[in-house]
Amino acid sequence: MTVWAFDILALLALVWLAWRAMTARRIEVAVVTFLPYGLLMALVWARLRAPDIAIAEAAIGAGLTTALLIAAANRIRRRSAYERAADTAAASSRSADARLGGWGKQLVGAVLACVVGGLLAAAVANLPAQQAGLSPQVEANLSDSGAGNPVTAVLLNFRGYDTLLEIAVLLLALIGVMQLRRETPGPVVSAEQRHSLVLDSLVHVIVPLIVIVSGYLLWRGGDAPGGAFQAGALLAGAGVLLILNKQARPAWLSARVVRAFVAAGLLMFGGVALNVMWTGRNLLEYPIELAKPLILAIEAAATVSIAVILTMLFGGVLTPHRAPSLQGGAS
Amino acid sequence: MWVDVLSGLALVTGLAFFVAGTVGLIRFPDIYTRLHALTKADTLGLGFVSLAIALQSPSIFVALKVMLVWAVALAAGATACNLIAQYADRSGLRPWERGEP
Amino acid sequence: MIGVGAETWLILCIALPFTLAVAAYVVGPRANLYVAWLAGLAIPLASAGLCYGVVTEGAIRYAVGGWDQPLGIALHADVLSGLMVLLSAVVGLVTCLYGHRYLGGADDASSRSYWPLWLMLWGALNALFLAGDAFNVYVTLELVTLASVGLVAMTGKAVSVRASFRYLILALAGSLAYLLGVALLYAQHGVLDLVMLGEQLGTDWASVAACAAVTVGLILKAALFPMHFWLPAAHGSAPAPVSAVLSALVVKASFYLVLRYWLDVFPASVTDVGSFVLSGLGAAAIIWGSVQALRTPRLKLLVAYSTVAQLGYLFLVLPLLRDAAQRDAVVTGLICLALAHGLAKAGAFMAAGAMQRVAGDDGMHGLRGVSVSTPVAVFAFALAGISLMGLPPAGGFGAKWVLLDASIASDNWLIAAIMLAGGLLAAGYIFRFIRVAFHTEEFAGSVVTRHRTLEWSAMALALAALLMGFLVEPISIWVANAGAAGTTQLAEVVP
Amino acid sequence: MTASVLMPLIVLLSSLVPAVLIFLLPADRHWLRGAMSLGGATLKLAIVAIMLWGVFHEQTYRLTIPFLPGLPLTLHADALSMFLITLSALLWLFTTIYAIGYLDNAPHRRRFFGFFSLCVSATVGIALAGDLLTFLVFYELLTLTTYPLVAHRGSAKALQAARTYLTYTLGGGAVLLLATVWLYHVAGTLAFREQGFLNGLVAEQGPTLTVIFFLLIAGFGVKAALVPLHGWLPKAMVAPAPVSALLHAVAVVKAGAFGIVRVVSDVYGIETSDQMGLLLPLTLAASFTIVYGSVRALAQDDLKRRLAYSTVSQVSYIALGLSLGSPIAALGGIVHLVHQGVMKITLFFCAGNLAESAGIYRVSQMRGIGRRMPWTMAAFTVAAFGMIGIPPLAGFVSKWHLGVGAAAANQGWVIAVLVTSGLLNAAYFLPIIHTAWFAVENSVNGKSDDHKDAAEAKWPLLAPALFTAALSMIIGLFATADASPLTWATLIMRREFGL
Amino acid sequence: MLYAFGGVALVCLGLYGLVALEHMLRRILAVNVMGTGVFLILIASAARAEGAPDPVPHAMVLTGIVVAVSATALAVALACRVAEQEQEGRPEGEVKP
Repeated sequence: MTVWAFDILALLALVWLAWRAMTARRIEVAVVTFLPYGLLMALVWARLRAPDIAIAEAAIGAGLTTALLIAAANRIRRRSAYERAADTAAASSRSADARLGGWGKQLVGAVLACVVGGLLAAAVANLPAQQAGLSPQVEANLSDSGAGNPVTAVLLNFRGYDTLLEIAVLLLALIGVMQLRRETPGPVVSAEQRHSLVLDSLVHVIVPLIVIVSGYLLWRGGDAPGGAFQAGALLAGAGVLLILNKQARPAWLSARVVRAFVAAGLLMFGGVALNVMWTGRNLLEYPIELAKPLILAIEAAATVSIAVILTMLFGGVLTPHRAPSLQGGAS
Repeated sequence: MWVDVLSGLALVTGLAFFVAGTVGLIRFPDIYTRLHALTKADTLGLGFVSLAIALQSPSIFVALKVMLVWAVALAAGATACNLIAQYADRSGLRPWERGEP
Repeated sequence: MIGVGAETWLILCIALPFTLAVAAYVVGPRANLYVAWLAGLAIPLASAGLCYGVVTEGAIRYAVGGWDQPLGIALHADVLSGLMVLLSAVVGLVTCLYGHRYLGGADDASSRSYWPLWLMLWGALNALFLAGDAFNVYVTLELVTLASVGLVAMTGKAVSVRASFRYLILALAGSLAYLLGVALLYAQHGVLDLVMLGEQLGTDWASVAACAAVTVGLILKAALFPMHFWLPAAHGSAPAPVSAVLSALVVKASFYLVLRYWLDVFPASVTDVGSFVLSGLGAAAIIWGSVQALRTPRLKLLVAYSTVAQLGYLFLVLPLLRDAAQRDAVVTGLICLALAHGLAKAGAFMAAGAMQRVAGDDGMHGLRGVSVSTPVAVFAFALAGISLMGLPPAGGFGAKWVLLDASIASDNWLIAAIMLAGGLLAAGYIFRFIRVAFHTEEFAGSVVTRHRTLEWSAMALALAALLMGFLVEPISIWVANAGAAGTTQLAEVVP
Repeated sequence: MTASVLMPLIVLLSSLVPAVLIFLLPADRHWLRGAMSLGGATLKLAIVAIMLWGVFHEQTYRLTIPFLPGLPLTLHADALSMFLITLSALLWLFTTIYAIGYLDNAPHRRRFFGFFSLCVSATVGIALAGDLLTFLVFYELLTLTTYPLVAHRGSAKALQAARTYLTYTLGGGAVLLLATVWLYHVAGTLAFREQGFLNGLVAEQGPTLTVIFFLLIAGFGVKAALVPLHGWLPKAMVAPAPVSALLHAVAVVKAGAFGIVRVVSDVYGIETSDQMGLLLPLTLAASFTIVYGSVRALAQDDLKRRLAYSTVSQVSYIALGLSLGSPIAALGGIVHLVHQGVMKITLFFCAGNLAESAGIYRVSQMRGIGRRMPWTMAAFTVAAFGMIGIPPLAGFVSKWHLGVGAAAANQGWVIAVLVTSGLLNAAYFLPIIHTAWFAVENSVNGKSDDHKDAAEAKWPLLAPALFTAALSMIIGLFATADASPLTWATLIMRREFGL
Repeated sequence: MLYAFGGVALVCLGLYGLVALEHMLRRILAVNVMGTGVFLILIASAARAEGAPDPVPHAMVLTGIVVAVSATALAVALACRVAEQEQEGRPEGEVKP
């Protein structure tokens, strides 16, 4: 009974937050609403016995996505404020508060949503009550997979190919974001946030802690919830903090080294995937006795790459120009 | 048995702080006071809830981990509060004074 | 090919482009020349090897990680996917040449991302064509989307950035619709392997809803009318080699998936009504796209609208697939149409790019008399146009012939009529440009700077499209053989 | 690779290869380009001569190239195809010479000669097509390759005319494609066979075959300029004279007419189509076109337009002959394929000479030009007389057989059509001839008002005209000789009707 | 299964937002909401069975989350660029589709 009450409450809150996140009058509010939405979502994942997803959602879905959106909202708003000062007439034509499209669009959207919703609900309602899916197969082969956590086994062994391509997705997004930055600093550059002593000390304490925790998540991921994505996302959080705190990039972290870090996960994963083929195996077919160390190596490299890429994605959105100090880079 | 009673007590106390913090968030007149309600009351509430969970946890390590979570939340909350207050101050927001709406 | 099994080629088709892409990213622009050459030589070789293997030895199933289905992911190569890989190889080879010349001179820093993005796109396309797993398809779709969006936004011009944003949002919505379908399929059937799904699908709610979701998601990405609105701006504003790849391959990838699903996974779940709805949309696309192409003031937009129209054909004939007697013929026709359009459209965009380079702009007015300055490009455009119009001996003609035959055989006269009308409309917009190019008025652009590589790249593709007509018969034989061996359709059709 | 395979290939390549080389050649290599064009033309003529001899002796020339599923491209030389191919090979040589002279110092010559050669390749393909699909392929290629020639001048008017041309021909092509696919679906084959390949299907598929027949005729009728599908032809007059000559005499119009001949005789078979009652509508359409074209020609002052309407009229003689269902009339129709070509090309050469040397475009400008340009006008007169049907010139031979055939087929009214047309021909040609030879120039101070002070055209322009004029006289005079078109047409008829 | 219906609701909400909203960031948010809805359906259906839930959908959703954040980052970067270019008022050859 109480569980039901929690479920219904959580779902109602989710829907309400989602609605607010899209349609809150001020865009800043809308964007910030995505944070509790993501956190609640993480709670729901935990409730649905999906702790791996809960961690990832909290770090990536709620944390990083919201950070990206806030940075963007800031950038867009800052520009319009600048614009307003220069020319009020021009700015008012395209105010950020024109939330909804015309009546036509709203009507179409509503009708579409209702129709799709009806169909989907019918489909969901008619799903079989029991469907074990692939868990029997996963269970049966878990001992050969080199990972004790079934999710990790699926991610890095049974369906490792998906994960390999997924790291490529990250790399693609990074290239896409980075190429959009300009050569020269934009006319208005963020200088609002002065160096904060409190933040500084927090960073000094918390970044090493994050590094330890993510190492722990990575190590533990083989047998319990956690793994490369969660660890990488956490590390990226540290990276975001460093960027926000305007930490200078260490000298040894040249652009090429950063690129090497970025590519490390893909290279390691792809290298392992291809190199097992020399012994007549299929792509990604780890020898059983080597499966555990190989997976760990892949995960370690992937963690570094994911962390660096996510950090740089944030950095790329936050700072629209190619400036040497803010190109990101986790420790 | 004693442990259950203690953790229940801690949970209720924590909840009370949360309620107080939330009421403060809604009712207080300006950003500084709201921050005050939020960071102090809620952090304390979280501490009690963490304590409750720690008492229920199967091993001492889990209990320590839970407390570590609280410590991190404490640090993060304090820093965030400081940053927001600083920003508000720099933006020229004056603290509320009695008599104002 | 000697010594190397088709399975190795299969892996190389996917691994090579990704490896080179990462290399290009890590090393940076200094490696561009080597990467271009290596990619242009090695990937087409692997693709040809794969295609040869598929044609001679039949379809290949490859268990990634050595895990059998349904637990592991299968790669699947048959005639359909083999030929699509080959198409990307041919277009890709020329794109490497063209792209190197097109961007080589520009020291615009944004062009440094061209090679990693484009090679990733190539690899993603190959991975998509060879995927045999519903969720793996989703990942490859996203790879294709992000790479395409990155390429469209490459120049950083306002028009293209805006277009790429819209493209990204729409493509994401499409991917999510697709993923929704996959979620329903998995929830109902508990497998992700396409063959197994094909065996299990029925007329239950979840299967039918999944069919709808997958199809809607894919046609959104394939820019079927009325979901085409993002395409012209994106394809028209990208740099020419990118436009070529987008129009020739990327939208084709989504169409390939529609075909794959409708052939192998959905037959038991979809109804004739569904296929006629798609067919009607296809017809509308042909007419709408052509009319827009007849009106647009820019050459590249004209070519982009032509893509909208030509994609219509692919969906127009879907109802014919429901007639078992015509199935092989329709599959042949669709493959040929997709290949011919891919080659011709890439050629047309490259030709347009070469002309744009000379004229400085792709406005129709500025291109008056451009045949004086870039005769080869104009000729290539015209040759590509022959295929788009469906005139002999081009691939477009062969495909149209086969499809007309099939539509007459199954008494779908309206489909036949629309196909013919579409050809005439295509002639309208192709010759609309030829008229401009032949204009005697003095050409306003530069006559000095000719870009022979650009022009002849376009010519090579246009010639390939023109001569593709002679491949129709072999393709029909391969399809028939595969059909007889039960391998075009991954699974038997459940009555 | 035996001669039987090689010959059709060489005939095809003898213009295709020069075309490609011309495109690749730098634009200013005029001599080399001319040499290649002429060399190709000569080679083609030589091969055609050999093939003529071979076909006469029942040698088969057959080349198949795999193309569509179950439908290879087939190049096959039978008596009928040799007829058209000889005509085009011969006239191509003359037209090339003429064009080299005509376009001396004109811009875009590379493009012109390239497409010119391609155009002839397409015509050769049409002539040699062994089935309807092959025919269709080359028929459409002909459309495409003639477009740049019609649009060659690049003026607004030329582009407009080319657009009209394209609209008509591509529309016709689409109809043809539909009809061909449908026919293939019904009959399962498309290979031309003497006396047709549909005999067995008439009972079952009669109505369908009737519809297909009219679709096919409509498709070919566009290029054959059957009224009301003729609209493009007069407009296409803006093209340079060699192109007009090509369109009217060798390639385009002939391709349409030839298509009708193929459909009637080798797809349906004359007898079968007669039994199905398909021929009478064709006779009516052809008769109407003949009269209509002539009437319209009367009213044209523009010389080339007048000639164009004359073509509309004259080409329908071919269809008329085939449609009467009698062997003699068919003989007349088929032989007119060559006769009309030779005569009409002469007329266009002459019109080109007048325009080029004297700046004459209209009939009313031609006063007294015969004295200034006697050779040109002599050639013109011969060809015009031939067109009217004055014995013993070529036109008479065709018309005679048509008349006799009509009588044999009990279609007496057709003779009336022929006579009317002959009179109308006279009515629009004789005034031209009269004006040219006997009218006095309007001159002020010895300077002509009507035209530039012109001497005779230069020899590359004159020689082809004189030669074709002479040819039209010879093939009329010696119509019964062993090597004459008439004899060859008789051979066709013998094989066609199984006589 | 309650959560699966919640997922359906989120999908619909996202869909409505995608069609009806104009602000670029809001559309990005709408896509994200739609995505979480799809994930929710997947995970809810994986949790139907008693005992340990099916790990395959979990892996799929983890992949999906990473894909979503990648796409969001790119979309956000594009949106910023579009907004800046709009405000700089330099429409370079506006193309109307």
